[in-house]
Amino acid sequence: MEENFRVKIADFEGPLDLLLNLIEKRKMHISQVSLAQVADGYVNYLKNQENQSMELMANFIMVASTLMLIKSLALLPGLQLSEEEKESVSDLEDRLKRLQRVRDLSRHLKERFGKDIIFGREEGSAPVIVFSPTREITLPGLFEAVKRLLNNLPTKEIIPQTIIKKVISLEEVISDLAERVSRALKMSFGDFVKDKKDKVNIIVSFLGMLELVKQGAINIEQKAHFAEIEMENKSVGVPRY
Amino acid sequence: MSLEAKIEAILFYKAEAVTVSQLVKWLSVSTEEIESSLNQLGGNLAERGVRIIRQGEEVMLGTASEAGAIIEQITKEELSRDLGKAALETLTLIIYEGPLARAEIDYVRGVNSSFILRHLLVRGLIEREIDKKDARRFIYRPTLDLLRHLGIEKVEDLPEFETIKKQVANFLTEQVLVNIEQSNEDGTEN
Amino acid sequence: MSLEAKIEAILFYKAEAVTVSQLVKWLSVSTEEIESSLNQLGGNLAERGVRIIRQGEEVMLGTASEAGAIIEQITKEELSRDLGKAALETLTLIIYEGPLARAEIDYVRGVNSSFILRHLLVRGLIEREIDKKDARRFIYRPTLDLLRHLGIEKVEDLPEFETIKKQVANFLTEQVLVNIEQSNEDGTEN
Repeated sequence: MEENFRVKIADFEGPLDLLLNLIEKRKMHISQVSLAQVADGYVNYLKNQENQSMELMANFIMVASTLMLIKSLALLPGLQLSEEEKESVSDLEDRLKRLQRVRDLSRHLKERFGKDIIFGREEGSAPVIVFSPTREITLPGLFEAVKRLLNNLPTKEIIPQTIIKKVISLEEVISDLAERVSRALKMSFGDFVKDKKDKVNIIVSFLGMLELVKQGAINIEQKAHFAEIEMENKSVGVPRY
Repeated sequence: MSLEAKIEAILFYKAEAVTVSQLVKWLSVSTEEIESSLNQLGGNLAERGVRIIRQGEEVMLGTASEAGAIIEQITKEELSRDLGKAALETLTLIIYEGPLARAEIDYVRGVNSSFILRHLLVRGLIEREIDKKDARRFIYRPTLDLLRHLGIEKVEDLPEFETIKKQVANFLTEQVLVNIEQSNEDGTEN
Repeated sequence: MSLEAKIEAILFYKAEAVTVSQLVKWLSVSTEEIESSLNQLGGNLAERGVRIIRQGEEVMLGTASEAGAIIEQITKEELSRDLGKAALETLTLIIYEGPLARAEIDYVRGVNSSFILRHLLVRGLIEREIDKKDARRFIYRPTLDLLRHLGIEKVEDLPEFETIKKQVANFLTEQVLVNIEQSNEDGTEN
């Protein structure tokens, strides 16, 4: 997806759909390895979305945080994950596999739906009409029923508070993860993202940093700020992120 | 699939009698073939719950006469049973807001209403007619019998008629917006 | 008249879904007798123009799917053929893994499914009922109308159905805990 930044988020049905597409595009199986590989593509994709609703982005960002875990783990096998983190990693894998299976199976429905329809009897084959009211049908009874009906009218969906809370705590997750990575690497991530308000940008920065580690571009002995590390390295140059 | 089975399917589907020449046309076979398959079908159905009824050129399927008593009993029982919450709500919607098309009723209730509408029709509580604005669909309204039963002359006499009508009407005009969201979610084919 | 023939007559007459317990009541026989007669009837209709369609407790008669093209010629009904990707996936989940609560559908699809579920409910392709295991939420399952549109007489007629059901059953025993957590967190149903 890196090749096409103009693809809109609305073209995908949520984060799992996007991830599955990224993996299938590369003809890979669902695994931690393939997930780590498509993590950058996924986050890049998120970065190029504008004017999206909070709820929509929240779903995507939650998955992004799990992808960061997976990528960190792929690059730093020694990184300790909490039980909850381990679970979110295997959870993501399971959900993708299930979604993939559903998608494969859905072709059976697609092939059949509306093709050889089974018909019930034609309308109008109803029995003879006899006026037969019931004792429920009184003015007060009907008034009660219409009140109930009005109460049950669907309302616009409100974003569940839990999702918002999870997204807000994402920053903590990142800084916590960054701290653990940097302890391992003896460097600081905090200053690097201090002027970045956008959560997606923080994720991008983090993945960028991991990428630099992978490419051996960061001098892990250095205790300075990220910017200085970056300048020290001529081969990689300024991160594209 | 045998010609006999095809004829059976058509006769089952059609609510009214079908002529032999209609069958000839729909199935693109000769009158003789239709006649012989009808004979065969008649023979095969002889012991069953559904039989062929033939009058001159016209054929139809009907229940076996031996089942008459049980069917009468079921009809009576069905008609004496209470409507239940869902049917009562649908009826109320039609009284307050009618005439309404089925799509509108389904939309307000959030579920498919075809069975309930059929039931209300059979009980003579509502009636339907072809929608003048869209000839492909029916609109449903309360019967005069129902209004009389309620002791009112016109729907405007219902409690809080104006207020309630307005609330539902507001909801229905919002329909466009919600439907767009639905089709966005539903409409992406790849 | 045999019990089988009586059932056939009732199903023909009602022209809509009837539950096994309704048949038990109307015919004053045991559930086992109804089930065995339904089986017999199903077997006898296997090669005919009319078939039994069954989903859970509900049965109805319908034309053979092989006759679909013929009936289409003569029907005035508006046929629905279009299913978007979201609708297809949600229906697949509900058929192969259902009945399912919304939280579980959301979990697998990774998005909020309330609009698509509502859309499918209104189209009559799924129905919902209160979850017996958790009265605060609904579970969704396929309707006879969905089977009709797929041209199948029962869900088991779908390819890979048994295999997947088994896989899901095995998987579910492992997943129960996760799902309960999930629904506790996001379980707001509207």
